[in-house]
Amino acid sequence: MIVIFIILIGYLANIAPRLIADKQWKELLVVGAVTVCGIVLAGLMMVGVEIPNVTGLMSQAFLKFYRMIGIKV
Amino acid sequence: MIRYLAKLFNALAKRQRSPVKQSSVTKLDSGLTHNLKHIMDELGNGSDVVNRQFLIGRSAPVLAGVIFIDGLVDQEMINDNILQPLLRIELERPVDLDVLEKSFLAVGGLKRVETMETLLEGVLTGDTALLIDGQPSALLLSTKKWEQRGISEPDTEVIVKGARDGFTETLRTNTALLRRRIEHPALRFDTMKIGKKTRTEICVAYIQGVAEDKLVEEVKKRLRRIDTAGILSTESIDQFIDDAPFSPFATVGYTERPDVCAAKLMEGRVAIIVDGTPVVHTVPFLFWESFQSPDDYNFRLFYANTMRWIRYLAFFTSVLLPGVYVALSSYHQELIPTNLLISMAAATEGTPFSAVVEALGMGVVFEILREAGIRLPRPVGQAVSIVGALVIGEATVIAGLVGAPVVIVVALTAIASFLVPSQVESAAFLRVVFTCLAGVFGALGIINGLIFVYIHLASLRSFGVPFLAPVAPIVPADLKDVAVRVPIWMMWTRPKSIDSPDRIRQAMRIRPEVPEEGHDDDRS
Amino acid sequence: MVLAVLVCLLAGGCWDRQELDELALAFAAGLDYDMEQKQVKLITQVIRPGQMKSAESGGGSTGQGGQKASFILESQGKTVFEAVRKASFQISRRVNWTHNMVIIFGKGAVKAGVDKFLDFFVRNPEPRPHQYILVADGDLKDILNFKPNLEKASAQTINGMMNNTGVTSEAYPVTLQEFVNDLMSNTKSATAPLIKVVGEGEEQKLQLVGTAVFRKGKQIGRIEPKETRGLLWVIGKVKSGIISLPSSDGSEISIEIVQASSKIHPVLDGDGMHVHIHVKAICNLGEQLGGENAKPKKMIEFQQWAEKEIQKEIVHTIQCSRRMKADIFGIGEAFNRKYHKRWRTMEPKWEELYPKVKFSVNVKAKIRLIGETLIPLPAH
Amino acid sequence: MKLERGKINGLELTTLIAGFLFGSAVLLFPGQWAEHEGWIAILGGVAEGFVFMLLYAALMSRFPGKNFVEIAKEVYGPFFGSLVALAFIGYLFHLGSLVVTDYHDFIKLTMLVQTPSSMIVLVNCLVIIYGVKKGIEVIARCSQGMVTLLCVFYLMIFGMLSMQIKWTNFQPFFSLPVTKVLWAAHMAGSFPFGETVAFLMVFPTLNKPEELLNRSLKALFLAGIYFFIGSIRTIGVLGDTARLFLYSGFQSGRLINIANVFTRLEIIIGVNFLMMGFLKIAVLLYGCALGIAQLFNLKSYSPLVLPLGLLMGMLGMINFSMVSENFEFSSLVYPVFAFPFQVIIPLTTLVVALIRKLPKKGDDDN
Repeated sequence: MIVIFIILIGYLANIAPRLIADKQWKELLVVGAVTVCGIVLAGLMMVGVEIPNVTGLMSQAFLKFYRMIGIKV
Repeated sequence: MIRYLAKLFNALAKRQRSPVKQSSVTKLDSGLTHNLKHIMDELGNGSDVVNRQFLIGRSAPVLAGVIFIDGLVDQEMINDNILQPLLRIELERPVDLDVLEKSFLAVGGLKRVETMETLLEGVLTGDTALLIDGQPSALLLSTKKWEQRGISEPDTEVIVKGARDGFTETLRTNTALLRRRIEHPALRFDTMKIGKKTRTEICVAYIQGVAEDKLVEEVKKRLRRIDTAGILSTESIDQFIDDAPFSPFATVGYTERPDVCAAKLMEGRVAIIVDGTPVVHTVPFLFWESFQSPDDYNFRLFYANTMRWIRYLAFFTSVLLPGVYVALSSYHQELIPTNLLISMAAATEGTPFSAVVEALGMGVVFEILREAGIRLPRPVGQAVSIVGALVIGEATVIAGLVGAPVVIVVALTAIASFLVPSQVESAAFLRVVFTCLAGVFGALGIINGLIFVYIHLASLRSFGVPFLAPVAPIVPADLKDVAVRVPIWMMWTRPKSIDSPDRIRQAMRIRPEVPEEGHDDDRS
Repeated sequence: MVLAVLVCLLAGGCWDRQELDELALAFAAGLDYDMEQKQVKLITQVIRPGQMKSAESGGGSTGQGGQKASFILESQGKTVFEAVRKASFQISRRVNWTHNMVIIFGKGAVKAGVDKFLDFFVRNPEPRPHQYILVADGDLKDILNFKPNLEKASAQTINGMMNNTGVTSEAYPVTLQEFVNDLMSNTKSATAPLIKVVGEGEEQKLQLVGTAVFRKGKQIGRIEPKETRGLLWVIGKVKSGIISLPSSDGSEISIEIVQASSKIHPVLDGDGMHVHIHVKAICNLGEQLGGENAKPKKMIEFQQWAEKEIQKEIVHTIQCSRRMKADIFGIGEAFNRKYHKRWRTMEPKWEELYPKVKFSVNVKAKIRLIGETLIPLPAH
Repeated sequence: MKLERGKINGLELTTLIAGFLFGSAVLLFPGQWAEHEGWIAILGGVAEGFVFMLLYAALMSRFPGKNFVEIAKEVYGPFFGSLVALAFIGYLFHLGSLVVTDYHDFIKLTMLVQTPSSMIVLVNCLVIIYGVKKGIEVIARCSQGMVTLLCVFYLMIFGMLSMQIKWTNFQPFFSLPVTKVLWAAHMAGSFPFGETVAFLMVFPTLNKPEELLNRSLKALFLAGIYFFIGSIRTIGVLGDTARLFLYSGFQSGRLINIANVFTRLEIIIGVNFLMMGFLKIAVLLYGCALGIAQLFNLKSYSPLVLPLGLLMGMLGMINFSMVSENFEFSSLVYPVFAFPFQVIIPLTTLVVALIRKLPKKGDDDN
């Protein structure tokens, strides 16, 4: 986990200056946003925060929905 | 950070290039002594500079002088064909260079020069300069002759059948060797001088109409871009024009054999010959060329193909074997046949190190021994290799420092790596990487590593040609010399991946056939 | 950055690494069940590679230092997995199951039902599906402790015997895969060969003594080697074997089975269930003590005898299976394939229906070769 | 402004689609739901995939040289178009993470039990990211060799197992309830065949657009044959126990045993899976990066690749709390969940385009 964290940080540190140098603000914004998402997620997982299992929850929801409309699964 | 370094270098290069090279032209003076003095100063009164002055003519003798550099010239020729006639002149009217040139000097190559620079250049390449008092020009008489190595069989690319001659350090000899093989006028040698100090002569060889013009231009462009103090070997050129400098794989091919070089020219490639090195580089260079040996075309079909496939096998062995061994022995025991596993377990019983460390360590030991064997003088080198083989191999096993399997694996790897000479470097590098990967992730590491290398190879280009062609992208027409080597009479097109202007190499349907009444002839 | 990654990888790396000299290879697993304590008893046979390889091996299994090439670990647990881990707990290395060859069930296990023991071996990635399943007739420990003469560990011996059953076809080797497949079927009853140690002292030897028959994982009976061959005839698994029978003039002849095949035709009509079993056997004349020359006419006679003999074996086996109400041939599945609709109704009470099935066996034997002699040696 | 300059030829497209279809389906072979009639389900799935492919091809032929994001923007106008495109990209991203999950679960179960998930995901993702950074052209080029290799391996395994196939395992025919088989067929249709919707981002790079349908259908049928043979092999060899195993294909590989010499070869199947998984995730990641880049009119997508890839990997790690959940999802929920993205969105796009008479005459070129 920490490795991913380091990579992302390093990547941001590596790419941001170049984008700024080339005055590509939009790129900087998008890339930065995505990377920061990654960093945050990686950080949370690194310190061991329990992240909800997105797809799992979704499938639960679907199954409930099935039962509501009365499909046996 | 690598990118930053590259940027830095570029900046420096620009700064260097910016001041234009001043080419000051100093005309020759009409006074002989002055000229000679000037020349001697330019050459710093070198001990190898010979400067002889003498009188020409009887009635109105003129002071003349010859300058040449001892060691680069043919003394006898100067004595017999230049000095003798000049000293025997019985003319009444005053002589001048025209007269001498027309009726006295028995020398083939002869050039009239006005400027000091051209004169110096000529003298430095082994010509003899003849100056006459009272004339602002000089004659350059080509009297080049120096000691050079004779043509001998190259050590690196020894073959069983086929030509034995190899390139030498002298550019002219090399071009001559090529001319001898390709007698068509379309064979071109475009020369240029690179290196401010060394002024190395570099020759781009190609066959007009067979090699693509764009390609030739590209090569020349890259060569012109080189701006450095000195070129001492082809290798340094190679590093200047390489496509992927940070790749373990070389994208420029080399050969010491005129026949190989000629064959590549015939396929539409371009050769770069550098004066002073017996190695000729050919571009574009594709990955699969490194598995082709002249013998493939000299031997019978089946044997040749078997050998080629063995070469492929050997390359994979030399890259993967240690990694696979590590992965199997320390991750995937379930994949080893039971009896083999028992043997291996029994052999590694009680060895102190893990398989990874063993493999890597023995690998390093092997590299050390190899290096020593190469560098040391022959007899000592053999001694070293014996010591290495016996002591290191035998003793470590007996002492129980490493398991016997590792030694076997490393030895096998080492031998296998020599089957593909032009990929030795890349193999040596990848081997270590794969061993480490296997040590950390087992088979997963190896597979991912392979995919990675595959992508890398597929993304490489050598002078615009995909490095992995004709396999990725697939060029069916060219597989005829990669998957199997088909009979020569079937290779009727030139490689498509290096798209040469005329694709047809030879007539179709020239398959050897028995004439109908051949048997009757035999009987009668 | 790259460097940092590499360092992390190499520093943190090597999680699953298990060097060869860090693992103890299990070759055989003996499973038994203790009814009153509700405990799984696991006997693991672990090998010593050094001794396995050692050239001078006095008396088969003892290598240098008089150490045996294999030893056994006994462990208990509520489940198999627990017992497995306890086995590793007893020694300096982790027991590795990737090369396990045989799984042998003890008396208790077959009484309690073997299905509850097999899940570990199927679920876990380590054990392979090619392990042979056997049932111990007698003490489990003796079998695993047995000193083989040819191999180094008894597991190898059993494995070899299993691969070698073809010579007589009087035992039906079952791999884990097949066994599980049989257990999963509701009607077919699984079978596994019975093994025991016979003889005393130096004359000790392992022997396959018939086949254990299961229903729903519990052993409900056994059939003898001859009957086992009958079973193999029906399911077409006979590889080779010898049929020896008295010739017309009293002299013994023995016929070698070369290859055999079979077809099962279930028929379901008004008056109940019929099953036609067609068996084809190709034989050679292996031995003939006295008697007349091998004329074609004679051969045809032999063929008929052979057919009778084979038929006898089969019928005998069928009777046994009827007695046990155990569908060892997979007749039920044959019905299912052909009469799927009606089978649904039959399936639940198949156990009762099975004995009512009417079998009709017909055997075609063919004698091709008669060996290298034309006439038998004159017998005096 | 074109973001992708690379061009792929027809053969490369075929192999790329084929590899994409093989993807993770090499292991969890579609149609397992319909136990011993999986092969029927496969055929159904191929039929469904055929229809899908026609739909996508129609969309592409209407907007030559444009990928889905551009099309959506043109059809629905900038705002709604962006929303649709975003949903589409989101689907690709999520799908990619699902494949990563399969990848990681498989490795975790069979090869590396104690290695932390992050490491496994990391090594895979790094390779994939490298590939995608090199561009679609390189990936396509690689796909040729990989798919060829796969087919060779595959026939090898089939040959080795063909002795063990019991044809009785397929009887009784048509014994299962029809609904079940149909559902299985739809499962096969949505995974993997429907997922070719991702190629709406790749198709424009084809150098000869007129070949598109022909080439992609070739790939479809290649994959169909592959899965058909696969189901024959798995069912025939494993019989009833096929229901038992999560990776029944892998399990059937473990049964290879020819004279006790050629045995323990299941690793080959693992290798196939890793290769094909690489291709699949690479295509999906490429689609995402390119899509986002076009959504925001960026100059290049390559700076997005690494963070997106790692994000995908991490999402893959936290998708499910357990493998069984994954199984439940892919067997019960996914076919429904994926339907809108695989069918409805492209279909409505096409319909709306037809209604609005898009593209206007004149801007057909480019």
